[in-house]
Amino acid sequence: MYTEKVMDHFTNPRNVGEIPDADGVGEVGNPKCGDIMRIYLDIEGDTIKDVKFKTFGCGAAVATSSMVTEMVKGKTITEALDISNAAVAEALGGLPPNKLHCSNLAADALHAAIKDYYDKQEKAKG
Amino acid sequence: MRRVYLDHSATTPVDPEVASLMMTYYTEKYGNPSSIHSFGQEAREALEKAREQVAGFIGAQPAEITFTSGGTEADNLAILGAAEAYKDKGKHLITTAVEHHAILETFEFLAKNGYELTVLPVDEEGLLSVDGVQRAIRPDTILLSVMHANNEVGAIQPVAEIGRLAREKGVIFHVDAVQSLGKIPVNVNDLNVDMLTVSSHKIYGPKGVGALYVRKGIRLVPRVYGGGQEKKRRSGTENTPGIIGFGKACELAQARMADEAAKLTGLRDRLMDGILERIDFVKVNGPRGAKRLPNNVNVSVQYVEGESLLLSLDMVGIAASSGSACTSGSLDPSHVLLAMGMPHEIAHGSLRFSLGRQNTEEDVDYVLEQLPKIVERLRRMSPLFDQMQREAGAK
Amino acid sequence: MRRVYLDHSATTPVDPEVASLMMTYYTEKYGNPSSIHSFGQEAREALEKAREQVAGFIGAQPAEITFTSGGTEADNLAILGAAEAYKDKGKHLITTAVEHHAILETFEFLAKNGYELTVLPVDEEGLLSVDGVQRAIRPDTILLSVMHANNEVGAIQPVAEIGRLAREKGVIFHVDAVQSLGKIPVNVNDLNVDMLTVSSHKIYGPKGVGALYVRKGIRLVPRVYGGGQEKKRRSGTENTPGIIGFGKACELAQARMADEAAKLTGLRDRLMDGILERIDFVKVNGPRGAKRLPNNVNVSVQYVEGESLLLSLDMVGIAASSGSACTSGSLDPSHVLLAMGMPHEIAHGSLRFSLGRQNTEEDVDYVLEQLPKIVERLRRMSPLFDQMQREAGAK
Ligand SMILES: Cc1ncc(COP(=O)(O)O)c(C=O)c1O
Ligand SMILES: Cc1ncc(COP(=O)(O)O)c(C=O)c1O
Ligand code: FES
Ligand code: FES
Repeated sequence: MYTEKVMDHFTNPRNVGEIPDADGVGEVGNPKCGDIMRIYLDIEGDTIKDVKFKTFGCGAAVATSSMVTEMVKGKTITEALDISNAAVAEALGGLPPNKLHCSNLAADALHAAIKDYYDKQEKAKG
Repeated sequence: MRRVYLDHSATTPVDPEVASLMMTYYTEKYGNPSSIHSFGQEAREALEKAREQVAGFIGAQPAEITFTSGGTEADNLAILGAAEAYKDKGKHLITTAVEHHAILETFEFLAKNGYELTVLPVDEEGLLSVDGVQRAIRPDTILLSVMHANNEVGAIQPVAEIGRLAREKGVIFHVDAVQSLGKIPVNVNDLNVDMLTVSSHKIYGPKGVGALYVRKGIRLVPRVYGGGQEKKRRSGTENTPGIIGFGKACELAQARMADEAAKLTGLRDRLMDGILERIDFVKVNGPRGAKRLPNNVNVSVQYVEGESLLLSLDMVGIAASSGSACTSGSLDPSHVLLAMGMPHEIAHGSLRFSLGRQNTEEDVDYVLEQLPKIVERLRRMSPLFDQMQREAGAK
Repeated sequence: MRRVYLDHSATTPVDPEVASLMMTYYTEKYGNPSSIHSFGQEAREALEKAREQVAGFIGAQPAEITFTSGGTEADNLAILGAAEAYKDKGKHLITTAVEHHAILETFEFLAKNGYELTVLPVDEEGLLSVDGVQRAIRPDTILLSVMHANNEVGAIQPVAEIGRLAREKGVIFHVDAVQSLGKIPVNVNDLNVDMLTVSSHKIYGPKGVGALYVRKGIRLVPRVYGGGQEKKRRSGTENTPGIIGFGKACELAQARMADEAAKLTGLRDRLMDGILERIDFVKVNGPRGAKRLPNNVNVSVQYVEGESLLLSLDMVGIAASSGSACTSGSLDPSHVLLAMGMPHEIAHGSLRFSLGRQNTEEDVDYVLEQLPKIVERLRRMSPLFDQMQREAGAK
């Protein structure tokens, strides 16, 4: 059902956890099946220094979370914003058709965390 | 790696004795039972013996058994065949919210095609109320279908009482006994049923074979047309090796049922109690004790998701199933758990272990050793568990 | 006693290689292909491999294959499913007088339920005229079904030409290829078909398994409701061991077909010519040469009755079949022979030998040794033969 890559990320998820006082936190729920994903970002200048996630969801949801954190670590915010749902699925060697929506969770949570970072910046500026 | 199969409600291995009997009919006694030569006649005899074995197991007459390609087809034949045959008497149908899809989807099809359907609710244990059935029956009700035991939570319905009621009111009563057969007594007379569905691959027989019991006198419009096999009720060259395997599986199940049920009940309770003891925030789904199938364990593990549990269990060799939205193609959680009033989040973390003939105490203990570690790992990953603990801490 | 099976058009033995593969899936890899654990996944993979094998054998895409419980169910699904799906486009249906009952009875059912049916005649060899098909097609014709090769007389229809015509006219074209598969090339593209029925137990696979090819884009309303297996076209737990056996049988047939067809053609002609040589008043039914299936021999032995012939042959170990009224439950002689314009008396004495993979020249010679004696014995008993001889003598 799942590719080896998916199973690898599911079994040994990278970057599980949370970042206390993260610069940006994004949480999204999957309206299709009711799953939840939260992503924490540690940002320095323009660069994502650290990233962690927590996910309540299926194998694909866990694997896409793990994958997306691996993909953005060390990247600039602009690069991170370019990561699409399809790119995450592709990086995992593909997902079963009825699980494609799960990859939305990962990219959406990432983008939500970046938005949260910008919102906090705005607020700090006053 | 140890492999522990705990998904016997999904399907069972074929008993070796059954399989080797089937082999003979695949490769040596392969005649078409409609042929008049000896190849055909030896197949015909074995087929009719199988009919006796299946009939004998459920207290029916052989002539009342129609073989089909499985439980699903038998359910379809019962519902669609009777609805069509009796449509002049009325167009009201009754079933329950916790039936298998083979029943529910079939009724839904009729509801979209000129019939009126009442779907009865169940209580939080998944059980039906006989009173509720009584109130639902109308003068134009022609057909009532209630499953004997539920495939997900193992709830055993008060089928005999409901059957008495149906008979009083002149309503045809169909029972899906796919999950109960071989685990608890199934007798068409004791249960007061008019039609009853059974399936071979749930009782250590081959897949692709089932049967519909139809009480003498009940009319059915067939669903498959052709050579007129099975007394015109179900055309198509008979799957003789499969049917013979099913017959043998019934014979074996009949001989072993009492012992097996006792053993399975012990394993069931050991597993259920063990899980409750070792893992926090776990809820048992379905009734406990005698109203539950001897081989069914169903629990909701809060704050984790079912498919992730299944995958993690599979990685240590344990095969189970889940009513989680993510494991079902449809992305809705189990309609059975929802009908029992369970919130989506909790249905999401449901886990079913269904025990079988080969399972041992060691199998159960292996699950009890592995499951807590898996739940812990997944909970560490879960934003919901976090949140719950923080909220608990804040209090 | 020597046992010679010559009824391969009724059913075939399962190839030992197929049977032993199936065993593995009955007793070891028994998972339900819908389950996400490894038991389920290994079954799923094998099931999808079988789909590729079946598709590959008929030049289709795997996604265009729907597995069913046999040829009869596939025929029903094709006809009833398409008639329902396209009823808004028209209600005229066309088939032929020599189809299998799985087709004819299904169309008859529709003809009684609001559809209009044209049944095309055949010539004295059992062959259809393409012109006749052309004339029958109307603007409201939605579906045309023609068998590839006839199960009784082996007549091979001009299916490719008819398919071209159907496509031109926008009529859905279904072909029953149950008898042709494995004997002559069957390719859904070469034959220009939209739907095509195949059955496993006619090609050394297990009984109770078949498939319907449905060209991408063609709509079908399902006939069985439930868990939504087979892309919602055919619900019910998949008969994985059976399907896997069917896949393997296709693979074997594909590899062996050319050689086997040559061998069978030789045996066929040896048997047919031998009978004509050794017995008087015998008539070959169906075409000779390339328009006949390589494995079919069908003769009418005048002045004797088919069932008596079959019983006598069976007593010396030879299994054959007959289109006699007495062998059919219905007491009407074969509708195929009648459609070919054969008088009742002659249809009565018809005899079909259908050759198979295991048959040898010795088998054929054994029949040629036994049959004349049997015919002689029965004719000595026959008042018709008497009469004929008296009348001949009188002349
Ligand atoms: C209660 C119930 N009814 C019907 C079925 C369908 O039977 P089958 O799998 O033989 O199609 C099943 C099993 O899948 C079942 O559990
Ligand atoms: C031409 C033809 N169509 C359909 C069928 C029915 O197939 P099955 O026996 O698999 O139901 C048969 C054989 O019985 C046949 O010969
Ligand atoms: S997150 Fe539920 S299906 Fe993937
Ligand atoms: S003579 Fe008995 S059935 Fe024909």
